[in-house]
Amino acid sequence: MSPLPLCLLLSSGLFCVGLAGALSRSNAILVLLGIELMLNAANLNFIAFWRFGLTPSADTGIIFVIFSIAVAAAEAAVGLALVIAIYRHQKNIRLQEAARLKG
Amino acid sequence: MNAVLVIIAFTILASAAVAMSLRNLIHSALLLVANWLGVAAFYLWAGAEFVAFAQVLIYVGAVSMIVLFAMLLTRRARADAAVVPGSIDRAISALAVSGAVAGVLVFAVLQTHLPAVTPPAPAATVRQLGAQLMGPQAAALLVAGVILTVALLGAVILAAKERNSNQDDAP
Amino acid sequence: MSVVAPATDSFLERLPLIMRGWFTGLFPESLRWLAGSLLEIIAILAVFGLLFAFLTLAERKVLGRVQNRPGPNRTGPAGLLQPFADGIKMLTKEDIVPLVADRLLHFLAPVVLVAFSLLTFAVIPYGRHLVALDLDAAVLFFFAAGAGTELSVFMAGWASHNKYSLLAAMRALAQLISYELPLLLSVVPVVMLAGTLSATGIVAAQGGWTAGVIPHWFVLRPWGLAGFAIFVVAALAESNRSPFDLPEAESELIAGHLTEYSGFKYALFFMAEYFGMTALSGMGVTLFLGGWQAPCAFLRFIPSYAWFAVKLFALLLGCIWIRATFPRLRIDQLTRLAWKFLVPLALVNLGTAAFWHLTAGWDGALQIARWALALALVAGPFVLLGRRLSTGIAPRTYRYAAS
Amino acid sequence: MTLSPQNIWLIPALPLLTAGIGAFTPRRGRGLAAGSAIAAMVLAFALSCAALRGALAAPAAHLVYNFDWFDLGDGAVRLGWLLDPLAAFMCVMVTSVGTLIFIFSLGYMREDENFARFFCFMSLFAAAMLGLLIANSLLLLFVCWELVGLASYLLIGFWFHKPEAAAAAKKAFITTRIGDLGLLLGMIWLYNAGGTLLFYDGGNGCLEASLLGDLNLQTTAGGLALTTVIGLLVFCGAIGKSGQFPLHVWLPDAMEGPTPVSALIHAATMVAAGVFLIARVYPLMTADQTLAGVPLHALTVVAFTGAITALMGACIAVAQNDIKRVLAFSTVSQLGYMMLALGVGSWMAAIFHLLTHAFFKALLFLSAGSVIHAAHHEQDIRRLGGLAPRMRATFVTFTVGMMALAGVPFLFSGFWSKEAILHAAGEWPVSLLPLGIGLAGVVLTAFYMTRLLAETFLGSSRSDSAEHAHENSAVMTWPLIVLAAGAVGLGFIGMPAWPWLQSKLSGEPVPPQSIFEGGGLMMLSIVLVFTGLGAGWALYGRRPRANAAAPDPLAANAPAVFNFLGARMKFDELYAATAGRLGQFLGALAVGLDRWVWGGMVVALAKFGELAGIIDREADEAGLNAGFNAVSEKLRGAGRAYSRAQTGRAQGYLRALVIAFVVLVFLMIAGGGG
Repeated sequence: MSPLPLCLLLSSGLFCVGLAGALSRSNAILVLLGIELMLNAANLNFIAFWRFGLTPSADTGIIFVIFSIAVAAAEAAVGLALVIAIYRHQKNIRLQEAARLKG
Repeated sequence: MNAVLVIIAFTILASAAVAMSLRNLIHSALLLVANWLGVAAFYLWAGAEFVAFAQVLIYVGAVSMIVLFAMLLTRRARADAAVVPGSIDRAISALAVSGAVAGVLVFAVLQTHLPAVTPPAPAATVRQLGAQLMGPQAAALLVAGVILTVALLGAVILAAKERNSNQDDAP
Repeated sequence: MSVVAPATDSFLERLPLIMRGWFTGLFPESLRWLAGSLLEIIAILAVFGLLFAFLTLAERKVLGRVQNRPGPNRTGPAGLLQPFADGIKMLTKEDIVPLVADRLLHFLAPVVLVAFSLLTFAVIPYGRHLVALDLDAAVLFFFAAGAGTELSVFMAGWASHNKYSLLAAMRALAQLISYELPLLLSVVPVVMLAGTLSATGIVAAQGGWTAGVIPHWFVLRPWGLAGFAIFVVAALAESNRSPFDLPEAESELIAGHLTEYSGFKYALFFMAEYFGMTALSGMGVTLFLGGWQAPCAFLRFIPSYAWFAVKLFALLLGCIWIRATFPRLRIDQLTRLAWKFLVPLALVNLGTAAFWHLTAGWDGALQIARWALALALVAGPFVLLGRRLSTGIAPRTYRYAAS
Repeated sequence: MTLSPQNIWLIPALPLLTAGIGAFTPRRGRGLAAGSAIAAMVLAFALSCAALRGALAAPAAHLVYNFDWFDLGDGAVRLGWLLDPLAAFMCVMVTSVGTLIFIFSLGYMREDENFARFFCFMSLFAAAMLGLLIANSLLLLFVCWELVGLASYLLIGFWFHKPEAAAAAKKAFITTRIGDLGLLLGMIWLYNAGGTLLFYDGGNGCLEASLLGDLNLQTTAGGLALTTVIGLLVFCGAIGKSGQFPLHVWLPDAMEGPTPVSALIHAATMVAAGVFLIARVYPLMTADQTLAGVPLHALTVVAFTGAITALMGACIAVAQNDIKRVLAFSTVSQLGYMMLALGVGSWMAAIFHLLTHAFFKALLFLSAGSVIHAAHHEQDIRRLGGLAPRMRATFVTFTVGMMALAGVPFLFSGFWSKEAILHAAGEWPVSLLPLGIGLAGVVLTAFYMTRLLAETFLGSSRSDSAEHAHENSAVMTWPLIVLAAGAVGLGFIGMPAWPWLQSKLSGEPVPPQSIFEGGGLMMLSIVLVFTGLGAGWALYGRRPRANAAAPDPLAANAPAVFNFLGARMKFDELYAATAGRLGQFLGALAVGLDRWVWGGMVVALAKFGELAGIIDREADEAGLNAGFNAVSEKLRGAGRAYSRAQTGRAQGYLRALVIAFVVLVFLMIAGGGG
């Protein structure tokens, strides 16, 4: 089996694991981490297509991954700041309880 | 070549799965660090050196730190250990949903006719990347910078709310 | 490493390659690469292991001299065997793990630390032909590997299940993260001016001499000088060296995240600290002090790795000297220094470097103007920020102590 | 000096710049914010005049400057500036009126602590409107359109500490958004069908004959021509922005903002945008006129909407007691006239009326503001009165504006533009109903304006705040005088005897006609005007009300009608009832389905997801409708029921999202897409 399908399967697996985590965990931080996993899965795809795609000469895949890593970092920072704000507000970080717009 | 890939894939998936199912937050966070290292290994395997190092630097160096900090700051006695009611249903439905997605994705991957040939590893030197980033992608680079700055400020503002000052230089 | 040394090099210069060729020659063709890499690994381990051992000794000696006492001088001639005695002591000590500790992480922390800090040695060019791993993005690799430190510090602090350890770990993390920024920012100008991330490339960019005596090291450029200063300060903080050694200082939170460590694990931490210091100094040499380049043209006959070693030792002794000289900072002064002084200075320095790069074409009177402007750009912010930094720090009031 | 099309972007850029400056000036920097804003407006005015000269040099031509915004796949999204008499005239109008309003605000907002913020928002408002005017692409126009909406939201809610102001801002935003939905759909459809959103692009723009010809060949459901449908969708946007009949509810509430804002919204910027939009895409709107056998022409809808709005606004205005609300509903009805003119095929008349109306409506609002400012924010005309001797300048200018609005013949601009509209309505082949409605509106307009004038300025002061009112400073009176001059003089550039404006707008010379040609209609309308004035005088002027508690003479005669009109024909209640019910229903539905999710069987999930898409779309509209409840008093029931569907649980949303995705993929595969 040529490596490209393997990579794609790997990334889809990672994506689904992250999705399951983001959907099932009650801890906001873990939900965020699940989303990070999904992002990483997307990056895996970019790299895989860059490497085994039809036009590897173009560096677009790598460029895109660089940007997505940057965005992921920003997302993590803001997300965790939000988690801390939630914690300060309701003294725990269960996402189910963070369902009110006004406190 | 594929053998290495399989090993990497196993590392990634296993660490991610275990991390997502552990009760101990810190452990799962550290496992996720392992997972990120695995992803970096994948990049290395695919020949994307720069991205791999960037991944390690940013995820293992920075993101994991923020995550651990947040965990310690929001840690309370049995905050997460207690099984909140309905979490079982949630887990089941989550598994079902992600299973469905997995089915769709795998189906798509297997259905699609992908190029079977493996082209020679393209050389993406840092110089090329720099030229790309500074040339055609300059606008995107600027935007990314702006996004990061704004995100940083926003995070500070969000997290530093109602902080009463100069408590920290008490002996 | 597969470079065949040009015949122009002196015998001493080629010596390592010759030895390596001989060693790998003992193996069949298919295994040579393996043998080669193994050899490099072993060499690095041996050299820096010994260096570590004698560095501890040197440190104690120098500190002793500074404090007007002899220092260790009993074990062996002039105490030369002291490090080995220490090693044996450490090995034979009981390894205590707290009952409630997270055993796995407690064990993992020092291992991870040592592993990562060893990785950093791979990309430093020790000589004209001596680099284990000549990466295209070597500098990035170096700092990426450095990122492991924070992780292990956190592991140690958390796994000990001891509130002092945890608090100290958080403080150590805060310190490491705050100083990671100026460290990287001080490196960026070098990368910018050298136009490459590869260590060998950066060293090559510092080759050449003006009038045969003034080397083209980056430290001799205005921006390089500022960058080097920032780099040294940040590196001291990154490697938990005095005056930034709060995380493990006995007087602060009882040795911090190392409280619950003893015996060999403690030795590992200790070793990793010195490895980190050595690696950072090596990187400093590579980035600013011209790597293995000789200071003067006529001194080229001395092999390159010797020059590298000389510069490295100079930096290390400098670190020890600083430790002996400066009092420890308070945690708030520490962070204040990082965020209000080093980071802005590093950013300004970036601008200076850009200016330097853009005005590369100037010469004659313009050349002088260029130097003057660049120096002003370096000195002005330093003075201003320094004044702002020193203002507002009132003598400390002990709020909770009966005074 | 003239301005070439590729530099025309300077006109909106200047106010935008000052908006930026204002955003970054601290509260103390009042002088900087206001000064820069006014300076920018004056400069923009000069530039607009230059642009107008350039445009008038070649009236028939559409000077465009197009450029690529960004590449999209193989094609590129293109934007551009457009300079033609229409845009130029509008720019001149907006900048001149805007400048005067800004100057007026100097005095009006003096006490306000958020002075700088106010001028920042005002500049943004003006900038968005100017950008909308010079846009040569429906996309760019849409962007500025939404910016106008945003700025109006910020300004109407400027005193957000007042709950009704906040509610009014939300109401304006959401109501116009409903219309914008139609505009967006129309835009997408147009792009899909025509492949370009540029108006004029050297022969293949979406307003040029070749493309419209192609579009005309296509028909959609019900035998409607594609151009008709797109035109109607675009018209939805205009309905929202210009406060036309179904969506006019936000316009009166917009009075909650500071009065200069109301002046800007009602005169120059916001409501004008809708009329301008239709005038801009007029070739598209008229494209289906050539088609035979289509069941409906877009313009017919426009005409009748306008007619209904005109009459309704006038009726409601009769029974309002808040000085600003009267003016607001008069705006609604005047906009109705403009739409009517557009609908009956004379867009020149519509623009003519838009320009004149801008001047005298700004005048009216500013002098009303002057009254309010002098009477310590007393807006109830029953408690005002007797201001004429105390506030000479305001009284005179207000009277001029009122005469112009009422269409008092020959001297005042409103008369000429209104005549032009009625004339066009009279020549409409389809139906004469709009003409009748328009004529009825004329009477009512004259009537309620007389009432307003009499109640406000004549008789005796009926509250001590009115007692102590005195004339405002020159910075507030001078803009009034200038505007009054405009309100008088502007009429003569478009009168039938010398149709300069029309000829310049249309680009080909319009033959001048004597006043007495079609004089019968004019005589009729003049008679009607004086009838209205007389009735108003008889009811309110002759015997001014004695005290604030005295009943309105009209209410005394026909209380039921008066109260119905006074309650603004109960539109808000109607919406609350209908939209509220819808919200409740959907809420219950969504709740039920949400329950299903917890049981995690893929089959059920798939079915849910299939519905989830529909429900989500419905729920969005319900969300918009729920906005109506939020602003009307009927928030409670429907709002809560709807919010039960919004669990606020991020994971639930994510789940729904993913399920919908899975289902979509399944549908694609089943549809043979895979």
